[in-house]
Amino acid sequence: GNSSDGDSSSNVSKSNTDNDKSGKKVVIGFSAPAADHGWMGAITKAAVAQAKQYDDVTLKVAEGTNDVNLQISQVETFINDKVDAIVLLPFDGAAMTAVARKAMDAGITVINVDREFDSPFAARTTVLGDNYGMGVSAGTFVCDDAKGASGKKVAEIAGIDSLPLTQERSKGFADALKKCGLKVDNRVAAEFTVESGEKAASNLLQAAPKIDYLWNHDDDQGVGVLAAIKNADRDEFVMIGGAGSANVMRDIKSDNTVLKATVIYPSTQAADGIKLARLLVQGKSMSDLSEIEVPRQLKLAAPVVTKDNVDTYIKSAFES
Amino acid sequence: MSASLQNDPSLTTPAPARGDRSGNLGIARNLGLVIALIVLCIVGVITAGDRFASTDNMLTILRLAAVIGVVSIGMTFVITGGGIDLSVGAIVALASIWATTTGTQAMADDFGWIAMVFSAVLVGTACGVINGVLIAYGKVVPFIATLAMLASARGLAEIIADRKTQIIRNQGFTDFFGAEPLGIPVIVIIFALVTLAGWFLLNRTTFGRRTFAVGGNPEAARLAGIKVQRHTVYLYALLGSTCGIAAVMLMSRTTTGSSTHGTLYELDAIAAVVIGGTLLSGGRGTVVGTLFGVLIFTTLTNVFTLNNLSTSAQAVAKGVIIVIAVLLQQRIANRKT
Amino acid sequence: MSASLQNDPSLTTPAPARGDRSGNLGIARNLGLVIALIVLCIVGVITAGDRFASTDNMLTILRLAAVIGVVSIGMTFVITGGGIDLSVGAIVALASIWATTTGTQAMADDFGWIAMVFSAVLVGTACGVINGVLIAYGKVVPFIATLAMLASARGLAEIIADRKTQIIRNQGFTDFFGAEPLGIPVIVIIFALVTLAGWFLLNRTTFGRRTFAVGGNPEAARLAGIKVQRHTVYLYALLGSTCGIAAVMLMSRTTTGSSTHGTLYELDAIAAVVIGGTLLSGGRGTVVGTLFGVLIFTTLTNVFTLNNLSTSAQAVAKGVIIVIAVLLQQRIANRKT
Amino acid sequence: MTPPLLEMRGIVKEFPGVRALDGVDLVVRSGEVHCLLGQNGAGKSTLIKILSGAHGVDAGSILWEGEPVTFADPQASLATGIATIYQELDLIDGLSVADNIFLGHERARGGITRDSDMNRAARELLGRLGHAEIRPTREVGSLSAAGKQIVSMARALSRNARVIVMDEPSAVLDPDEVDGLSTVVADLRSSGAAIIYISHRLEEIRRIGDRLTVLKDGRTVATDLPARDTPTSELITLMTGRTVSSVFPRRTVELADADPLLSVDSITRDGEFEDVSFDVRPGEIVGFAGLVGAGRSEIIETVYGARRAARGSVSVGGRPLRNGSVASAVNAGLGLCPEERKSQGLVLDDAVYRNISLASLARFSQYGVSLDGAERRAAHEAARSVDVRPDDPHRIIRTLSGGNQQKVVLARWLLRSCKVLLLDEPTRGVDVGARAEIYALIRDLADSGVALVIVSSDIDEVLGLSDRVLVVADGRVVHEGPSDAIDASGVLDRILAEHDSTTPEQPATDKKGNAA
Ligand SMILES: Nc1ncnc2c1ncn2[C@@H]1O[C@H](COP(=O)(O)OP(=O)(O)OP(=O)(O)O)[C@@H](O)[C@H]1O
Ligand SMILES: Nc1ncnc2c1ncn2[C@@H]1O[C@H](COP(=O)(O)OP(=O)(O)OP(=O)(O)O)[C@@H](O)[C@H]1O
Ligand SMILES: [Mg+2]
Ligand SMILES: [Mg+2]
Repeated sequence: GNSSDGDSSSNVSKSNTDNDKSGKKVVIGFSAPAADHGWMGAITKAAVAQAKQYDDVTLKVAEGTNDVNLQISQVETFINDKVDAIVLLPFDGAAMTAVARKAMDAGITVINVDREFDSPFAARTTVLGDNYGMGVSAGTFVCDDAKGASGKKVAEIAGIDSLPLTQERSKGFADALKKCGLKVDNRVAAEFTVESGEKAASNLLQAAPKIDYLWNHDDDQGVGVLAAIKNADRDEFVMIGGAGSANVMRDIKSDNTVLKATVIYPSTQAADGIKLARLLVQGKSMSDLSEIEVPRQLKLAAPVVTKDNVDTYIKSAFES
Repeated sequence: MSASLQNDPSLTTPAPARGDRSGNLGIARNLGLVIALIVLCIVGVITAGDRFASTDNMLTILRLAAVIGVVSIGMTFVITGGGIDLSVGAIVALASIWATTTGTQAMADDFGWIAMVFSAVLVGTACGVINGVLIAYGKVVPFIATLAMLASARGLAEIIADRKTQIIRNQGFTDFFGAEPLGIPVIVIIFALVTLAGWFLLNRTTFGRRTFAVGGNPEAARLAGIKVQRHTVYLYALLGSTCGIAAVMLMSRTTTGSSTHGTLYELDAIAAVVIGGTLLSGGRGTVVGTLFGVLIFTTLTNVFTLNNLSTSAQAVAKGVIIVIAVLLQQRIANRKT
Repeated sequence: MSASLQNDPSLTTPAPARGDRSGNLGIARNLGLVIALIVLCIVGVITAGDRFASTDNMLTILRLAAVIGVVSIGMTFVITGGGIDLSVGAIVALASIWATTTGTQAMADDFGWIAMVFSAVLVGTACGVINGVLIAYGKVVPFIATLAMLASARGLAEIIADRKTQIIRNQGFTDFFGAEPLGIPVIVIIFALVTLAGWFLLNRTTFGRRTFAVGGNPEAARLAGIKVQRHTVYLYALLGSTCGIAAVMLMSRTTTGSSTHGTLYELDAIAAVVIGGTLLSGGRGTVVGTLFGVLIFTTLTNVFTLNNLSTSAQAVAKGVIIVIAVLLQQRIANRKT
Repeated sequence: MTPPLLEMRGIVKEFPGVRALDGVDLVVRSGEVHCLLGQNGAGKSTLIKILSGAHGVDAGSILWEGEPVTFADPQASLATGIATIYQELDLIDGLSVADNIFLGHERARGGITRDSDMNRAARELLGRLGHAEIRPTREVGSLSAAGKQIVSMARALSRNARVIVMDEPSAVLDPDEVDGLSTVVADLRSSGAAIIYISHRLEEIRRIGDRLTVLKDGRTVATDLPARDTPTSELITLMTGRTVSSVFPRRTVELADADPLLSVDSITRDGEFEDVSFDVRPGEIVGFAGLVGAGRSEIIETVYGARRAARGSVSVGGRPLRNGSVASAVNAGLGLCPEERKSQGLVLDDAVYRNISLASLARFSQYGVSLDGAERRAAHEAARSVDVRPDDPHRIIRTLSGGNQQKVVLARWLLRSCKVLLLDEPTRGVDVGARAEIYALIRDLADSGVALVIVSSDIDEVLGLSDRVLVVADGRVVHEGPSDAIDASGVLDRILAEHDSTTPEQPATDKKGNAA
């Protein structure tokens, strides 16, 4: 993310329908975990940028936090403020369910983003990235590339291990590998940050003298992983990224690193959340669909980006 | 003299409240905090008007303060006793997990939700005892002993929960702690009770007196016939049990137990205690001060949220405000003496 | 007696090495650490064989130790001087961001990469000075002052970087710090130099002697005609500059500057220093001990990863091992006296 | 005539709550030993702290050779040529003896210390003080009070100042050491330096001093008195405003020959003391005489369980105590008034009454809830009985004068009604008037059936108070007998005899040395 002007407006989408015409004023509260890594930072930025597109939307952004207790009180504050809608990316979906329900009961439209509540009544609509799917996509890519050759060594650098989403990604990856008789030989967890990626990778590369495939859950920590790979000058394997940052897409495009592909995990989820919140409050529908009502759940796909299709995705990629 | 603040505070700082009783000094000490809090509230009203001043918002602040508040009260004892505990957050996590395992919840279905409360407090106390024994008898530096507990407890919590968030099914539990008799949330009531009990224990009982002595001059306490080591264990056990209570409160708030609960509580709690006027070097502590410390921090966050500042800006502002508050307090206390 | 360990160690613990000079005690003190490290290595060899014993792996361990190591050396001075600094991680982040802004990088293109190094160290030192002044002259408790700096510095870093990871384009920079003269990575060499300098400064100069005095008994130091406040500022400035150096090393490792760099360095550094035998209450500190402390922690993680343990298991094991190591050390030190 | 070397005029110092100095004048000429007298809390230490730049001054002026000077900080004073030995030892435990001596003016080239240089110089200074046995590389923390006192003196000498201030240097020293001290002071004087000397021991002042100034309640009540031939009674009246009979109260009730209450059976701690046995009957006072470092403190600390005995046993009323357990000693009714008030006795940042009641908390509580009123009243009572000044139970100990702090420690143990009371240097730094009252109290305790053990470096005090005296030298009891059958010189002879029979170097010190 060197280019400071590479701002997130590239992530703002228009539906070129009368839906974008301004309507009744909408106050939306937004709360997300601490932006302690690139993707989460991008999420917030995209949401803010999206809201700026509409002159009828006022967005209240609460302090990003990893303390559920604090995030709950932020939602409580939104309820006190009687906002029209809340776009909520919970630090922990289950933990935020109760308060989200309270908001719904108070007649506020709650949009659940990325980390799912454990009750259908807690949100009007849920926008999800497909974490399990991410793992599957990465695993399938490996299988296809390995062309059935067995005995390939596969390594994995996960994100924050204590998050459910990390568990899902790893599960998807393992399941997909199983299909072609491969398994994860070495696994380390980082913290989604460049530094932690570098640390974890340096140790991993020692632990595994020879690797054929390496999946790294997050492209921001991936910058560190690549640095570590360079420090250890290793290049005998193919690396797959995750989330799909602009840096990584450029690397894939230029094709001069071990990084050959990345699995997109949309950083526009919150932005979409804002869009939907506005539509719902204004009683509009998603005119792109024949369905009149905004659907209850959107699961965004987790496509694999390679040299061949990078150009189609690079413009919507986030600057980590 | 930084050093002196660590070793021999009274050389630079005006003697802070030894107990909350000790006459004008005590007031002078807390006066700074009171003013800081009032200023904060004024800012809140100016910037957010009724959105800040509303009863709902006040209750929101108190609810937020309750959990970390209970931990901070316990922390006040340990720090006054000359120790420190970095493992509080991890203990909260472990307790919340332990109290929400399928096993415990099954028990709760038979014996009522009290079983969950019981096991949470029990686990918390147990961890505290381990800390205390390592420190008092094993002579491990508190910082290291509790750092080790921090790592172990969280790790254990993750293993037990298999990193899954454990949802509480027991309706009785959520109903009881979710209730709001006379419009006051139960967890706020718990916070109030714990604070009162803490104040009484520290300022009106021999236990409290021993705590001051042990923190102020352990050797003198020992020669005066106080069982310093045993008392140290009690102090950490006490903190552990407050962590257990905090875990229960957090469980009721989130309707879950999770290995990620209580992240960074150690910093928040210690900060609240120290800003309250308790000395990290031990021998002086004030429960009332801690209460103010907690309220100041939570109100700060609340005011920020109401004015939706960007997260980064909030961080910067927070830092600056803390320093200003403390400097202000210094001046006032100095004037008073 | 936890308390006594906080207040007056010599009552309970065998007087630890004041400097690394002071005879057999010094050795006894570090002997525990040496043994702990050796045991770790043996475990490493048994469980991971050549994967552990290889030169590559040794270099990996040293590379990992280097960054936090440099910070820990600086931290040794502040803690020996009776202070504490929670803001080191944030300072590293801010320095790394500052040194990699498009502005600085443009400068680097004109004046060479030294411009980046220079600005990183400058920013670090500046932050340190602010800490020092707040603590020494503003009389803000070190814990609070540096906690505020932690919040502000990270927030500022995020604002400057707009939360983006700033990639270093300057080839000269990456080449220089990436180099490995005689197979030894430059950053490892830097670590070695900083350690040597630190040892010399603490044990062979009046500055070091006064650091012990200021930490051990600030009032006595003042009466002896030492400018305690100014010295305190120097100590935090020193730590700040080492943070700047660490930032440069981290930048070269990751080829980036980021507001997330240095997360939780405060805990790691303090832990390394304390386990090394420096007293949190000030007055006694050892650079060699800190070096061992850092190596032990890094080797631990390395061995874990080689055996690819789950993160949770690692946490639990880490906690247990730390305690055992310290207890072991206690016994040895006690036997020696 | 040339102006006096140093002149302090109308010095005023206010502390929150007290006016410590209220217009004090002091004139010191070069080549004289000027003694400063006054009750505890009179303002002596405060005055010299102002002179040394440790405290700022609220009003008044300081003239140096007639020129007005201001001492903003200790440096200024040191630079002018004033070195101070403070009453509360001001050394850094973690640093070596040499480092402490040269702290602030280290021998260094370009910031790099020259340790061998400093060690040599330190050895030479300590030699001058007759304590060559204290090794310059030894950690100061491992020295006893006396050892530290010596080091502080060496440090003052190292500054070769023109005025050397000594605030109660002899408080922790025994007669032997005091002789050494007086010779040192003599050469200093003859070398043209001026010495300001503070002490509560009048006989000492007669020996060492030339002129004296008396302070009372922060005012100069008399100055320019000849130190040698001003009658004691006059001095005491000047200081206290009343007449005090400093003679030791004779016992009134006859000592019943009951079974021993405390019996110590051949306890030993290697390197400190060997095979010490003694009994104390109810109502009896047993005194321990000896030179500093003899190990008397170690002995009674071991009896109290604060140190674990290697061999031997202690029993109270026939029931043996658990070795190394203060708790069991306290339960059996023992009390120890420790030697070092700061490190072992006081919670400095706590109030006077809370310090006094610390050992009796159980007595002032019901079901663990403290009965604050009763506690404060009783503590205040005890404080009055030993005459703690100012008479304010809420004062923070740190703000009390040295002697008054000592009284607080003593009061703690008078309040706790013990069956056996061990007193280590009970009157260290206490002024003449208060001392007499304390002697009376001790006597009353004994008469009421309490068994007492008293350790003191003031041999007359030991002999005067106790029924039986044990003379300790190098950790061995070299004499035991009724105290009226021996006099001070007799005690010293016994000790010296012991010393001659052993090596000249203090064995105790030597052992400590190896330990450090
Ligand atoms: N830091 C302080 N704060 C408040 N009061 C103080 C402080 N230092 C001394 N005082 C008060 O000043 C008065 C004089 O104290 P000072 O120590 O000078 O007495 P002193 O003559 O040295 O007594 P002693 O013979 O016991 O040493 C005492 O009443 C004491 O309580
Ligand atoms: N003047 C001194 N120089 C060096 N070391 C000393 C000196 N005085 C005491 N020590 C050390 O301290 C130890 C105990 O001394 P301490 O003063 O407690 O003995 P003591 O007989 O109780 O003397 P007192 O109670 O009169 O101070 C001795 O074993 C000795 O090693
Ligand atoms: Mg005095
Ligand atoms: Mg003694």
